[in-house]
Amino acid sequence: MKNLPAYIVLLPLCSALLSLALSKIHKHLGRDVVFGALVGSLVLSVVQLVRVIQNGPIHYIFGGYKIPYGIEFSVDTINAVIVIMVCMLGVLSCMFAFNFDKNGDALQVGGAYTMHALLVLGMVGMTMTGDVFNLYVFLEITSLTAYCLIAMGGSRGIVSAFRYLLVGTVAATFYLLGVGILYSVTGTLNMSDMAACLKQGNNDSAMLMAMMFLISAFGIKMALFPFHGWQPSAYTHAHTGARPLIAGAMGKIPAYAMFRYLYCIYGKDFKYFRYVLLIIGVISVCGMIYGSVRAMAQKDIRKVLAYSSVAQIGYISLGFAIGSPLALAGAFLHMLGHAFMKGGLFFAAGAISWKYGTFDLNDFGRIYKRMPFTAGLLTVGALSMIGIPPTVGFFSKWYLACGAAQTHEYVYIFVLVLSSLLNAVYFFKVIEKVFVQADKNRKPLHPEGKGVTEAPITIMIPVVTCILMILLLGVFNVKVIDILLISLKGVAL
Amino acid sequence: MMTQIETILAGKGIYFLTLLLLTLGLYGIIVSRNYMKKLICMNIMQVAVIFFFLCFAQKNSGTIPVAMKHIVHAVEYINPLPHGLMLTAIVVSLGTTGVGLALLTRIKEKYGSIEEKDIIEGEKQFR
Amino acid sequence: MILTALDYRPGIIVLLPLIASCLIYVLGEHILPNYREAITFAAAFPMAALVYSMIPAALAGKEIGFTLLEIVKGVPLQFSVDAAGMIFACVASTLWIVTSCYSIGYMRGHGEKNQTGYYSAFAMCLTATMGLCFSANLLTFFIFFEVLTVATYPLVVHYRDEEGTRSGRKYLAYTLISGQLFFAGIVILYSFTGRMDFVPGGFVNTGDIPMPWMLAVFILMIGAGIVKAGVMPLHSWLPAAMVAPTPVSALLHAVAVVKAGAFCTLRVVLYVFGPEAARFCHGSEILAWMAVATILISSLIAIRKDNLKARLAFSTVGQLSYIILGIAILSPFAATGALYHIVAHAFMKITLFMCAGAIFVTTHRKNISEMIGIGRQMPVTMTCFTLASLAVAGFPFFVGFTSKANIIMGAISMGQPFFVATLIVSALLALTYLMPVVLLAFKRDFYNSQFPVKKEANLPMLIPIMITAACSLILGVMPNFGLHLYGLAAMAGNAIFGLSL
Amino acid sequence: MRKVLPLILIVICLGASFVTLDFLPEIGDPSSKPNTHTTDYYIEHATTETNAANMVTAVIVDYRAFDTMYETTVMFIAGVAVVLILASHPERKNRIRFRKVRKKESRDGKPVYRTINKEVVIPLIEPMIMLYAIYVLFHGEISLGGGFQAGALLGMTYILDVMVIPERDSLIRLPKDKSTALGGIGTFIYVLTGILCMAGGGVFLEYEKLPIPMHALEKHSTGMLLVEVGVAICVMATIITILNGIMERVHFDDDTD
Repeated sequence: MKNLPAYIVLLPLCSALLSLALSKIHKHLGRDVVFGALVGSLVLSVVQLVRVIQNGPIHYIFGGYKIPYGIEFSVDTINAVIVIMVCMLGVLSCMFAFNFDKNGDALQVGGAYTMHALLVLGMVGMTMTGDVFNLYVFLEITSLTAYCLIAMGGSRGIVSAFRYLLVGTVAATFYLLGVGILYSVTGTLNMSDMAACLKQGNNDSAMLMAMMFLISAFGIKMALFPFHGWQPSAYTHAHTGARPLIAGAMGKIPAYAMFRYLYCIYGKDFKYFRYVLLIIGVISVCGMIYGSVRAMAQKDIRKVLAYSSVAQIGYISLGFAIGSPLALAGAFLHMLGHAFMKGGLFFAAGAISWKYGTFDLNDFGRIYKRMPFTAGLLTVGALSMIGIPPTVGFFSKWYLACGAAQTHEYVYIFVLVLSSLLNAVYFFKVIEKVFVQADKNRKPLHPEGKGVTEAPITIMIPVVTCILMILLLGVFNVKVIDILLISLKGVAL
Repeated sequence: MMTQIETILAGKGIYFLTLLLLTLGLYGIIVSRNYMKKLICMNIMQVAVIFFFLCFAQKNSGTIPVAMKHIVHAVEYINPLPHGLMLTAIVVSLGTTGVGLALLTRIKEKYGSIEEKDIIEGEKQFR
Repeated sequence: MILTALDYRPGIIVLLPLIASCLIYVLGEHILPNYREAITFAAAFPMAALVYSMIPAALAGKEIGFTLLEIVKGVPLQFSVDAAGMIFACVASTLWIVTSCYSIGYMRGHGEKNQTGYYSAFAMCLTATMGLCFSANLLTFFIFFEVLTVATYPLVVHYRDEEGTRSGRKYLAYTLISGQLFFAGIVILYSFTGRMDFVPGGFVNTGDIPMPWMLAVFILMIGAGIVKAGVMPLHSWLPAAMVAPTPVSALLHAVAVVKAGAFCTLRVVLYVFGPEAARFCHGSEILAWMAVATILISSLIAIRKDNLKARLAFSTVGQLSYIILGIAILSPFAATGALYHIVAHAFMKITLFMCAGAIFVTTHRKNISEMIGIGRQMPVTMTCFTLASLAVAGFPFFVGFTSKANIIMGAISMGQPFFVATLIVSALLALTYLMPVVLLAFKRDFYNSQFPVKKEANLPMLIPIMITAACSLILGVMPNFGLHLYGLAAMAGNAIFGLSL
Repeated sequence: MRKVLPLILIVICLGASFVTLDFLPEIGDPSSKPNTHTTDYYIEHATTETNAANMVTAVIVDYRAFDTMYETTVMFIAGVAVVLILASHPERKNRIRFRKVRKKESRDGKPVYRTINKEVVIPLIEPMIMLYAIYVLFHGEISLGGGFQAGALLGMTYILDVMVIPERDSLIRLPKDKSTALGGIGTFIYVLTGILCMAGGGVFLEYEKLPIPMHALEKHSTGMLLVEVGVAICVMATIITILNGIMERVHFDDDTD
């Protein structure tokens, strides 16, 4: 069991590599293997979390070399939790994607699931790795698979993917530049070693410069406010089967990486730390408001959700900007919660488009009569986005606000309030459409056969799981926060 | 004065050049209206960073990092690590460029052009 | 709150309507309406019984309840029973039965659509209300407060039409904004004091929070309460919500929502800040003057309304401000009166609304000017209406008198003659806007022309009306009848101000 | 405006880079941090620990082999992505057609010898390139070379084969579905090497624990070789895949035909 972290990344990797070969045997064999591997990763990641809680952080060094020389996976409670989140969303969206691969040939089906598994792998790897350059490689795996999955969404998908490719490569280049600067003053690539080296030397200006590059790199990748330009069209036009995963998890992982740099590598001893936090705080606040305002004007549910992601990512980075343990825990809780909210809302949107082939909000009139669970998910997800208890959105907001109050940054509390009110404006619009607006004549694309009243079981499982996760994460948030705080205590302000 | 400039240029001038290359690439990405040109500029950026990394590997009077019997000191070999890293970076940039070109091919097919304004115009016909 | 005895009854009480709500939502369309309504009653009767069973303990001053789990770091989700919560719980659980019964008559008599959603959301409102009653700390309270906000929304937009949508939006705008500000207030308060639990007499010391902040927090926190209670500059959602079916209005105005607002104000002012801190930061003065203004202005507006439900709505706005005023006077008598007015107003106003609904279902008339002579057709209904109107005006031997007398005594004891005058004037105004309805209804000249035959509403509607009208009379004569509600109110009032009985 | 703003950006960046010059190490300074902190270890221990004279190879396929595994995966992804974006359902008019090689059999009745006869030369060159590729592959850890280069060379032979003489059937046919699968399998060989190490009781990619009866240093060499073979296959397959991808086209759901 000592190879646990390795197994978690190897399972999806192997399944992805063999998926195309297996697809030649049978069209769906590759996809089933990928699904099985993702489930395996999920189980293992849960085991890993249990072990991390019991025995403390895991440091797994590939090749068995000493620490700054080999590549290390360092798993503490925070990233163990995030890995579970990614794997879970990966499994759910893989299951969900079963319904959207009907008219591809073996190559396309196998290729799509290859990309799917590799996207999960890239995100898991980015979360667990303890090596700055390894992070870059995983970042590129994540990006390349994402470009491909977005491009598979159709004619607008390719343009969105191309724009994302340009911007994403700029981000990767900036990241590499930041790493280069840090490498030039420390000579190491291992994160913990780098943190130790940076504490010794007087490298403040180099660190500040690197941090500027890193913030813009991760800002682009997580679609933080001034860098979000690629995001709405990419989320909107991605392949329907992959959209929940892309929108749900992809923005969070660079955010976690940013946290890693801010708090684990730089730490509070960094001379300009306050200024950096202030910058992040300001852009998060702008993003929270801007994203919500833009989301109000949209008529396409995908666009609404995409712009709302711009706002919600702001919550996470706001937590980083506040920096007290509770606020950081709140940011991570929001990361987990938002993955299921946004993923879930895209599951719901996907379910509706599976059934009626539409994403237009105006076609959603009283859809709850035909699809009660989907409507339930839309409602629960929307309430969670606004921050109504007992959904997880409220509790993450609570911790963020408490953290802000602890550090006496009351402005942030009011920004949170304002942002959730703005969220309410457009999410209640969605709820209004779903429950109140008059019925439109919608023709189901798929006949309602026996047993299939709402959508096939592979769509319903993700939908119901997301509802449950939003509520359970909300009600039992203290357990999550306790787990997160084990690792956060050492690094927070 | 001149000698000062000379030492700075000799010691650190190359960084200036790589950063110049980087900013040129960035400028190109922002300014050019042709997607192919954007892709080329993106490549320029990547190359700039690769140069930037390789600068750290240089050692005065160092030789290539292949172990030889008569050279024993670490000082005499140049730094192998950035070279290894940049091999990865090159492969990544190759992959990115490949995907980008494939996308461009498709865009050209779909929209009949790779000029930004034509594409924006063409996007309206798809949902 | 420090609990003296572990008791899971509050939790079960909260859980019952929640289960009912979920069952109705999931099964509602697939089972017969009779079974659906049976679910409601299956939850309502045991719930009421459980609430009543806790009265002895509450009267004995025992703090019973339990901690469910830690809902956020450092703050538990805790339920406990105290006198003030008990009063509200008694009222809500009793009136749920009554309103459910009435709803059946109304909904069927009127052939409404979306009944499943209606009953489901109704039960959800009761969950939230019961949670509010038994919350032992601010966060638990806030959670149920927000649930109530959301659960009421489907009721407001019940008709799914243009107007309903518009008032739904208005309702949400008011309640969500105030709710979020409440949230901010709680967070800031928590960061300063580190405490959350309700204590009779409050836990905020005057030195805990620097002065400008203290007032700001006070205003943020009472904001949510006074919006829900419809205090004047923030009342306009309430008349707009009148588009909903009458049982909903009855619920909104008499049982759950507005009372929750008043109860919220009570908890914040008297159980969080406490009389001293509230007086210290001048928050109570602001609150009192707002209430006074509301009482007078709303009564004046009510006189001019022709639509019966609108008139009653403005009457509600005024009556709720009695409670707010009672709280803001900060004296034991006034607090007792305010608490008892929750009971009083519930019974009076629900009678009036149900009468209005009965008239609407039977004759399809909404406006007072069309109801001249209706007393002939519906004598029982109109008699009940008369009783309730007198109670609202505060006639002796009616339930409204007891509470108002207490508030007036409180105002006198605090040396506030203006408040006393306001209360008396408003009683007269109440007579002015309610008596014409009664007088017109029994106008003999029109008996035969418009309403020739005697035709009451159906029984499920009539019986609740009679019960509540009878209650408002009986409780006026014997304030402690049955549930010892007055005793509870007095207990709460004394506990807040640290007096022993 | 569109041109001015970026210009300002450039000026700012260049200004910032002047500041940057301040703390970056001097070029060629042997005592700078990146040249000492970890590098010394690599240089001093590469030969003794990994049995590879080429330190760059030692770094990329032994010390940081995990990175290289994903680097190979990136290649594989690029190949699959190109195929997914471009492949299948060729639209006739959009297919890239290679110009028909006009056979200049003769001019004025005489054979033309002015250019090299491709049909003769290519079959001659191809085996040599392949041989060279294999040499590069097997000598990667000793001298300059490695899997990437070998794979590129192997792919090159295929490209030469297909592009220069498109009419002729090449030695091996690798249509896109096979070549993508092959790319996956190539990378899988790499992964399998690591898994074998785990099977031998070590951590992932700990070559010393390979379950084969060998000397520790020899195990390192064997591990590296296996890994390089995997890389070479993947790179070759990817190059072929990209070629295949360019030659055919994808069918999207909203395509008109």
